[in-house]
Amino acid sequence: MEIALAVPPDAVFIVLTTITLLAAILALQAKELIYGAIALGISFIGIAGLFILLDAPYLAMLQIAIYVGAVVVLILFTIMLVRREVGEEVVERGERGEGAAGLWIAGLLAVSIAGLAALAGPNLASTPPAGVLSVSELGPVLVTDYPVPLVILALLLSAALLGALMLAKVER
Amino acid sequence: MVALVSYIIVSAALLGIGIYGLSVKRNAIRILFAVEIIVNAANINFAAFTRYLNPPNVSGQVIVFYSIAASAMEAAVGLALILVAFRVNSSIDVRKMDKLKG
Amino acid sequence: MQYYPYVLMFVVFDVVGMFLFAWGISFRAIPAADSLMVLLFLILLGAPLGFALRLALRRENW
Amino acid sequence: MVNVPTTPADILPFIISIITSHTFITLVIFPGMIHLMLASAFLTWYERKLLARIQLRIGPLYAGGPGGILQPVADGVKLIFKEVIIPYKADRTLFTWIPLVLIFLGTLPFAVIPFGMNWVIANLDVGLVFVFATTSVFPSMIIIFAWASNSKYPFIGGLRSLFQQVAYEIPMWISALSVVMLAGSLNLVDIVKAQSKIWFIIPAFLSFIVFFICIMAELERLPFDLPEAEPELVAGWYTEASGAIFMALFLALYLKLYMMSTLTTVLFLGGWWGPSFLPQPVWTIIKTMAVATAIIIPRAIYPRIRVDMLIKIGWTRLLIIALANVFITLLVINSGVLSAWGL
Repeated sequence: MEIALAVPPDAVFIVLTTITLLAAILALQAKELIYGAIALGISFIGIAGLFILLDAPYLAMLQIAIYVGAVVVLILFTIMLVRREVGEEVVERGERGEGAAGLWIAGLLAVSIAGLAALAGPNLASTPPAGVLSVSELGPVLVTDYPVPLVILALLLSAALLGALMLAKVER
Repeated sequence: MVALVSYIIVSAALLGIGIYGLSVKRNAIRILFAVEIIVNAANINFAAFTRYLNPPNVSGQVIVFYSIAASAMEAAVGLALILVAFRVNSSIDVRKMDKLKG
Repeated sequence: MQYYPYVLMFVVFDVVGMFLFAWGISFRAIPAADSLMVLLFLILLGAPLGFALRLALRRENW
Repeated sequence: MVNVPTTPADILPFIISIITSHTFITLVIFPGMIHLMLASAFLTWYERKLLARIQLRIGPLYAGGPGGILQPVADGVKLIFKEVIIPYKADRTLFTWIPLVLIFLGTLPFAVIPFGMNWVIANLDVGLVFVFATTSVFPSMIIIFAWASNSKYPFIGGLRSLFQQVAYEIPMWISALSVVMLAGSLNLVDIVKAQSKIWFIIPAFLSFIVFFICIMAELERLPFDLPEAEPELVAGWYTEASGAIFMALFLALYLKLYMMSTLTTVLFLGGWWGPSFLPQPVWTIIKTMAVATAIIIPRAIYPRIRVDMLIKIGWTRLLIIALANVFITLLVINSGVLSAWGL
């Protein structure tokens, strides 16, 4: 006998969204930089969950492996190298006013985009069309349809690797 | 089912959080966090729109692939820059990075 | 600090690995000429890998 | 689908139907929780006993059962009742939560690892990448734990562990790529099904070697156990852990050992395939135990290598071999040698 684990996608969506947004805010506001990095990782995991809801499981795994597995490690490592700064989030005079201004700009932008989207809402699809995106479709599209970006990506990766190494190298 | 609009609203909220961090924070690593959050907001949109196309198409997912790769590289170079700035200035406060010569 | 370059290389090759997996699942469905593109991708990455290893293995750089 | 009970008389049949359902059994009993706890407890005893026998000692003896097999239970009881000492100025939240997260991460991959044709919890299409994504979260958790204990030896051990896992993760993935190319799928069930005629250890022998060395390094086993080098670093990144926290970390490490052995079995040793006089899960477990033995034995034999040598080997040798192996696999598949086995 089989028990269907039927959780409504709406509930999953709401939970994931809450986690993602709260963790993103925490990433910017946590006192310790390390907590910020962990919150950033949690936020990325929430976004990976959104990708799973959007039928892109490979993308979700990519997100976890690259962001949580690699970028967060690099960030933690850098934080530990510049350790003297850890714990002292610079709060000086004037930050208050700037904070309010930044909040205004960001809020205005977000509200306007969301408002536009909500206005256009009736014209947008409310249910995803039928049809499944399978993992094995990704490879042919990646290689056959977009071969030039692949080569450019190789150049980008090499440039980033060499650039970062030459930057971090000690000058003598 | 979840409507496309809700994904756009989530992504707009993430973008707002990112812009706020970008404009207010002084710690260089926090600014990097903000940039990553903005990139992720864009990625959600790509994945959502490509799913709601009729018929669904994987091209949007491929764009997210490249976007994730590019932002990982951006984090690598950005953190190397932060290391250099720390070595030169012994601080990662962006307001103090006002020397034109190391 | 001595091992910082390896962490950088990890980030780069993480990305490469994920791309290779996406190609590897369905490479039977991909024409051979297009698979050459992936080989080109790998070969293009070989040169900076060698250079990065040379930089990383020199103790006085770090 | 089960109807939710409305009258009190229906509750007992409802509970029985839940307990006997396939989902519940796979989730809780067989590839799930109870089996994992038993297996990792068994592995702690097995490792001690095996090492003792190799070194001509007797090993655990008095805890009851044949050969002291109840030793893990005694250890567990002892560790739970010991005082948990959290170092002064350590980060209490992270210090207590990270071990739980590590156990969770150790159990998560078993959701997609098949023990038999139907003995799998979730038949994901991206199973292999799921396993890799979960294992790639380990290093950051370890470095955070090492940082949270706010002490020098754990921090050095944590950094070493980070470099080591980071250096060996990439060759591991890329050597597993040749299996994916042979099977044409990331679904672990499909990968095992593709091995019904020939185990992948034969066409992909080179990648098996690379993969095996890499999992030894990922698991921090000798000769790669630098993160917990006793003469130098007391006990590595978990030096400060005590009592229940130590038990949780230990459990997570053994779960990881079990997970990696199972993964090797599934990817290279044909998973559940074997003569049919034994049921499928038994074959998986037998092969897994063989792999675990092969991972444990070097601990009694080999000395440990230096940290710079370790990282150099990982990046200059194994990565190059793994990349070259992709080309070799490509040639082997295109040459059609394997068509006799339906690959």
